[in-house]
Amino acid sequence: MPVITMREALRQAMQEEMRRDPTVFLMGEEVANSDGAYKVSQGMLDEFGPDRVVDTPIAENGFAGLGVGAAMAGMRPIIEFMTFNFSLVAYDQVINGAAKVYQMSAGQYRCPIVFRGPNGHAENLAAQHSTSADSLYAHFPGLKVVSPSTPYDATGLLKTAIRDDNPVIFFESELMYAHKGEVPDAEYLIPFGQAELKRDGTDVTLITWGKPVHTCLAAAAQLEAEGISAQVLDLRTLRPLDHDAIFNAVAKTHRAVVVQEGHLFAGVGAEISARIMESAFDLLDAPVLRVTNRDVPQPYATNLEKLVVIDSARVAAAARTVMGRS
Amino acid sequence: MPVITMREALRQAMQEEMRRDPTVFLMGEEVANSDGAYKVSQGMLDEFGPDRVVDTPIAENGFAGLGVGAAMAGMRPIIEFMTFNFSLVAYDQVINGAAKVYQMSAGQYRCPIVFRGPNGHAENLAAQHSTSADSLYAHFPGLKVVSPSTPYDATGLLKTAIRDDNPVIFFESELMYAHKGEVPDAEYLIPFGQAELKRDGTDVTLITWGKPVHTCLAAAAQLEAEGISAQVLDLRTLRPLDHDAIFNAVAKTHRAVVVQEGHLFAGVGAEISARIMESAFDLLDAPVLRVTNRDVPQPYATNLEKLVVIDSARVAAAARTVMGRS
Amino acid sequence: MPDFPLPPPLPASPLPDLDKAGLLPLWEQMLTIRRVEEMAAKAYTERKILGFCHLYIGQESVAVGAAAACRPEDRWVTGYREHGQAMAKGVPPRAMMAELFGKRTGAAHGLGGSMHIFDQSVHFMGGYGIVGAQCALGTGVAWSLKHLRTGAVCLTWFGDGAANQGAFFESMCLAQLYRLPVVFVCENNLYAMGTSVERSSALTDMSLRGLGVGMMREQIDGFDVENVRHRMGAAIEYARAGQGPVIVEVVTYRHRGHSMSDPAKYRKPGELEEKKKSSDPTVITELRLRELGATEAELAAIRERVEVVAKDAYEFADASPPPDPADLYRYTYAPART
Amino acid sequence: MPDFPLPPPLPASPLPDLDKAGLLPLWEQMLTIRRVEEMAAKAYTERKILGFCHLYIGQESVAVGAAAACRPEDRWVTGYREHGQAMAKGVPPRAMMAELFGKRTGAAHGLGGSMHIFDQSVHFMGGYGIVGAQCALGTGVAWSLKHLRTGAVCLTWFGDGAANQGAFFESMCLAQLYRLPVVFVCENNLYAMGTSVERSSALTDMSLRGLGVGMMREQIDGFDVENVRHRMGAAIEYARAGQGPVIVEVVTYRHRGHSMSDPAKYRKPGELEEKKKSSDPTVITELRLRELGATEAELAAIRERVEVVAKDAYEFADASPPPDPADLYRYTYAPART
Ligand SMILES: Cc1ncc(C[n+]2csc(CCOP(=O)(O)OP(=O)(O)O)c2C)c(N)n1
Ligand SMILES: Cc1ncc(C[n+]2csc(CCOP(=O)(O)OP(=O)(O)O)c2C)c(N)n1
Ligand SMILES: [Mg+2]
Ligand SMILES: [Mg+2]
Repeated sequence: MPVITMREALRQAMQEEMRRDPTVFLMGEEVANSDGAYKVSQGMLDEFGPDRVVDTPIAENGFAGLGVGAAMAGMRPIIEFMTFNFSLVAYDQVINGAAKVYQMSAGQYRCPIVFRGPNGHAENLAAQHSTSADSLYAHFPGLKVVSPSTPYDATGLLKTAIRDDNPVIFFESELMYAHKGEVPDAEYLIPFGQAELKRDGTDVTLITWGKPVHTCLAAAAQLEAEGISAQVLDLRTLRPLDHDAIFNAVAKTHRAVVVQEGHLFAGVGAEISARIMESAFDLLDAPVLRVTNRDVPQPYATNLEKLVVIDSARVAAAARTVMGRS
Repeated sequence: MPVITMREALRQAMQEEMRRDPTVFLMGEEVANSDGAYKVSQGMLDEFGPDRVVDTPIAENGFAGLGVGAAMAGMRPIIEFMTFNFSLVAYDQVINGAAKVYQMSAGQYRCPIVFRGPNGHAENLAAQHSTSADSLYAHFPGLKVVSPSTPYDATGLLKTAIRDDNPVIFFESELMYAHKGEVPDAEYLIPFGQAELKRDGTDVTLITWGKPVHTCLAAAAQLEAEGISAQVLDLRTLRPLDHDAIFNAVAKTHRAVVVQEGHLFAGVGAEISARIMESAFDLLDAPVLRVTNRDVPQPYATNLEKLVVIDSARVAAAARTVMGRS
Repeated sequence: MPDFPLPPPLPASPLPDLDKAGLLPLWEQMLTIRRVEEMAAKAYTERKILGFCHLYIGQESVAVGAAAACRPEDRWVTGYREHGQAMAKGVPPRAMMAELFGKRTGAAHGLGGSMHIFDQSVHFMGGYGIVGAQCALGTGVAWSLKHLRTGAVCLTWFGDGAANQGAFFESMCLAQLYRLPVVFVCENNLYAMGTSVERSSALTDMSLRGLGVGMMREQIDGFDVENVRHRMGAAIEYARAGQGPVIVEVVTYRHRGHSMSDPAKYRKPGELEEKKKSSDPTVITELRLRELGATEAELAAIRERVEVVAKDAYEFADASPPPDPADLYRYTYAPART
Repeated sequence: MPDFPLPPPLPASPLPDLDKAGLLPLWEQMLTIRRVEEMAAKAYTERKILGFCHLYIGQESVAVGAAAACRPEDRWVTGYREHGQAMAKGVPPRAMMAELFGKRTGAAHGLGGSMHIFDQSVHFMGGYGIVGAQCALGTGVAWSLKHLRTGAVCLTWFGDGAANQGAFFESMCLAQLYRLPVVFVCENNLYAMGTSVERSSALTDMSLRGLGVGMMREQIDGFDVENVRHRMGAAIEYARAGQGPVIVEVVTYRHRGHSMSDPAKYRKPGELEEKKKSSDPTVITELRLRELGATEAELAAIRERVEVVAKDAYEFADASPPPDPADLYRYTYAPART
């Protein structure tokens, strides 16, 4: 199987879908002439032309809403937010527009649109460029929310997202664009709502999604050396959530840690933890713990930043705690 | 003690603070000439004049940011969102501006601002006018988040909010503006971070804030008739959160239900539930349950709307479940 | 003379003038909208309609004149004061009224209510409640109309108050840059809730907002349905020809409160009475029809028909069943097409 | 002739022309900004500065000219390309550079970094990273300046790309309505990242955006620091006099990439070289100084001083300690004042 980067995997998904369906188009800042701020759309302008790979002015609220309207009127936009930090100026169009129009119109207008781009912390970008927007979108019915951790998942999930007739929030990560992995040439799709065990284990489940999957895999390796067998459950989609996979994992290990980028308070990690409590309380041998960023705006300086963001040491420590080993 | 309505209680707080401090001003749509869309600021234009009670054009992102800048430059704005639904177009200014500027400037610029207005569902307002924004704001460090349930609390907490040197999100409710309660003439403040037991009980704790406090009190009355003694803990502020009060309540009843308006997924209710798990797992005799709106956009028709929103019957049912009585 | 480019004036109307036979249906539509909304007002006081309910009474000429300049395939996107626009575009009074009543037979099965009327069959694309936000949706609809080569145009409606929203401005930037077939129709009814346009904006002709992006613009009198039809016709055909968007500000006036519970203390004394006398679009057109030779009998027959339609809409809505509880979950996510 | 009001032209500059002694310090400031940023570029390649780092090289005349037209109590609010503005407003090169290095001695103790320079002592109110959002903050600062009767003005800086943001538009609406003492300074450096202004906007003079709200406006040449000082002086004094806001578009050019990792393939071939030759503000002012009689020795002395300052800033930053870990929690919430 070819080994490609995450950015290539995302591009492959968009290219395949744009070849297949002439109503799909990509729009965002710098996506055309400049190949995308993170080069995800490299070469796509040449292949699809300026009507289908479209540079925008810096007007996220406007072009997010433009995408919603275009979707209602028969096309299938992929709207790239240069980063999801900037989606905050477009928040209303996504929440009050995309997420609700199918319901408000009693099913007369579908809204097949993908909002994608890097989410969460990168490096030394300080307070305004480090937002993890997971819970801001996953909170709302009407949206589907996807967060792949590997090139393979990225291709399969993005293709599914583009074909879905609902608005999909698709989280990528600046720090993962160069990650490599096997992606088949042959077409495949990954259905939404299916978590994947990225590593098997018997003692504790690390439940996570997106970039922290790698943090958890590193932590699991550390823990193995200490004799703790940790499995890593990658949720892959937050809406729909694969509740069965979570339940089964907890039923197996009876101990779990939820690992989440971004802020703690009412984050997606809280939802996972609360659901485990609600459905698997009697199966738990220890309380579910959460590992998230520290509860502060992201600072610029490296020494402070490192204190804020999650790392494998903190994950491992939490795992030890739920194992009663700390 | 005088008995006044919630809207009068809020007005009293603003009036007292504006008399006390000439840098405080109120700005928002319809707050001046029209006395506020919900008449909260009735008469304030007459008392304080158009420089301090200021009507705005419909430009929430602009005037929210204007407030932040004004706060940094030495005044203390109270920004009224006609409803928090409309704060979604101003989301960036609150999250990336108000919440972060004190940190980004390393403490050089304080941002003493209150964003207030009705939050959550009213009646028959459909999908775009029924958002509960609690988790959207409580998620972020740098903000304080307040949600009173009685006129007494409203006055005391709003005065504290106006004097606080940090941005405060202050949630009111259209359906509570006419609620009446005792509010002393003599000045008082209620500190942030102090929950209040609005009803005592021994079997189960209903943990809530804002409008659902009344739903919980009604449920507790119902439950009493069935021989279940429910206490109602009103959090009053979500940031800071009175963790000790939650812990103590759970330590007493060993059973809890979190009752929250708005959407379930990664709502503030999830946070409370997860925290109880983390800190009081061994004290729990049953899993903490959540009662929230159904996971759909709010519909217009009354029969559907009633299915969506929380009510005392659902709260009581959840309480019975955690009591093992269902 | 300014040292920068100003857009040229909009061309003359491409539409022929209307004779009596052409004008009578427009008058009938205006009356229908008026009477259906008066019935709605009654239903509101009976608590059969709940929540917000923003009446269009006084502004009927704008929607009806615009509709007379549109083709059926043209799309409309608008705000919450949309009953009149919906009916002008072809939403049946029954479906409209039933939606206000929150009934299963409503245009949106009772899920949307007054602010969210939708009817795909006549390309009425909603009814939105976040002021100004619909401008971006309309721009996007125009994107698809252009790229799917439909030859259709999107009319994007909003109010004078909405013209202060960033979404409106960004929509203008995008529409002009991409030369989209969208006509921004700003209905300036002089108030945004209780705030007069002079109190909300330093310049009160909202079509001037278009100057900063180089957009074709015009401010027009909105009380005469024929004038609206002509000038909207010019704007629509400009956009349809692929020349780019246009912003038209239509000066109008609402006779009722902002929503149903509005004491309307913000109007100048006598203003409403004066406007009703001088600028009621149904009266203006009635006078014109008489000039064109319409007889008392012709007019009375129409009045009667309208009465029947309005009553029928009310009774239909009243007798319809509430929404199916199963609809609650049916429309959160669209299922895959099979 | 247009059938609507256009704002009159800005009055002539209230400032006297500068002689050699007056112009020399401006040249020195421009050189200082240039050299400090060149040092920053070096430090970036050494990975002593991380994250984004947007250099101002080529645009120095704009900030320096504007500062020369300001009073110390005037406030500035700006975007992330603010090193030059910060230093022009009075942020010491040491504090600036140390902030870029993420050091405890930095203007924001290392918490903000390149995009978030703050210095209350010289009323430099930041450095913001959400394009256009700062326009609203600047408008609010002006609100307080007006209502606290300070006599000060707020300069609110942004780029040609930012002029497409709703926050900018809404800020104009509010500032004009309330007649706030704010000058919106749009630095049009022809590009927003890799997108040229022709590709991002149908009209490329962003000061025209002001027309729709009736704001005083002007587009000016930004390469000559004296011209900037004069025209900004006119704008600032108009605002200071309480007449209302002004929007000034300053045409300029950045010599470096958008941030440090920008291959800059978007420029026309030869464009950068041509601009460096024809429009380098430090060269333009140097020529002017020679016309005014500046000697080689005078200029050389300044060059030397600048070199010392820039090196010193680098060394100071390099030698400074990293932030105090306790600062991590210290600045999330402001404590009550005691
Ligand atoms: C973003 C937003 N802010 C505020 C409101 C509350 N609101 C509803 S209608 C309205 C006035 C709108 O006035 P205008 O645009 O002139 O339209 P009109 O009602 O006159 O038709 C306001 C402030 C809203 N719905 N959305
Ligand atoms: C709201 C938002 N969208 C996108 C970005 C990413 N971004 C940073 S700078 C920039 C270009 C801004 O160009 P311009 O306003 O012309 O300023 P310049 O960089 O030329 O000084 C973009 C798109 C951002 N920071 N914020
Ligand atoms: Mg209006
Ligand atoms: Mg630029």
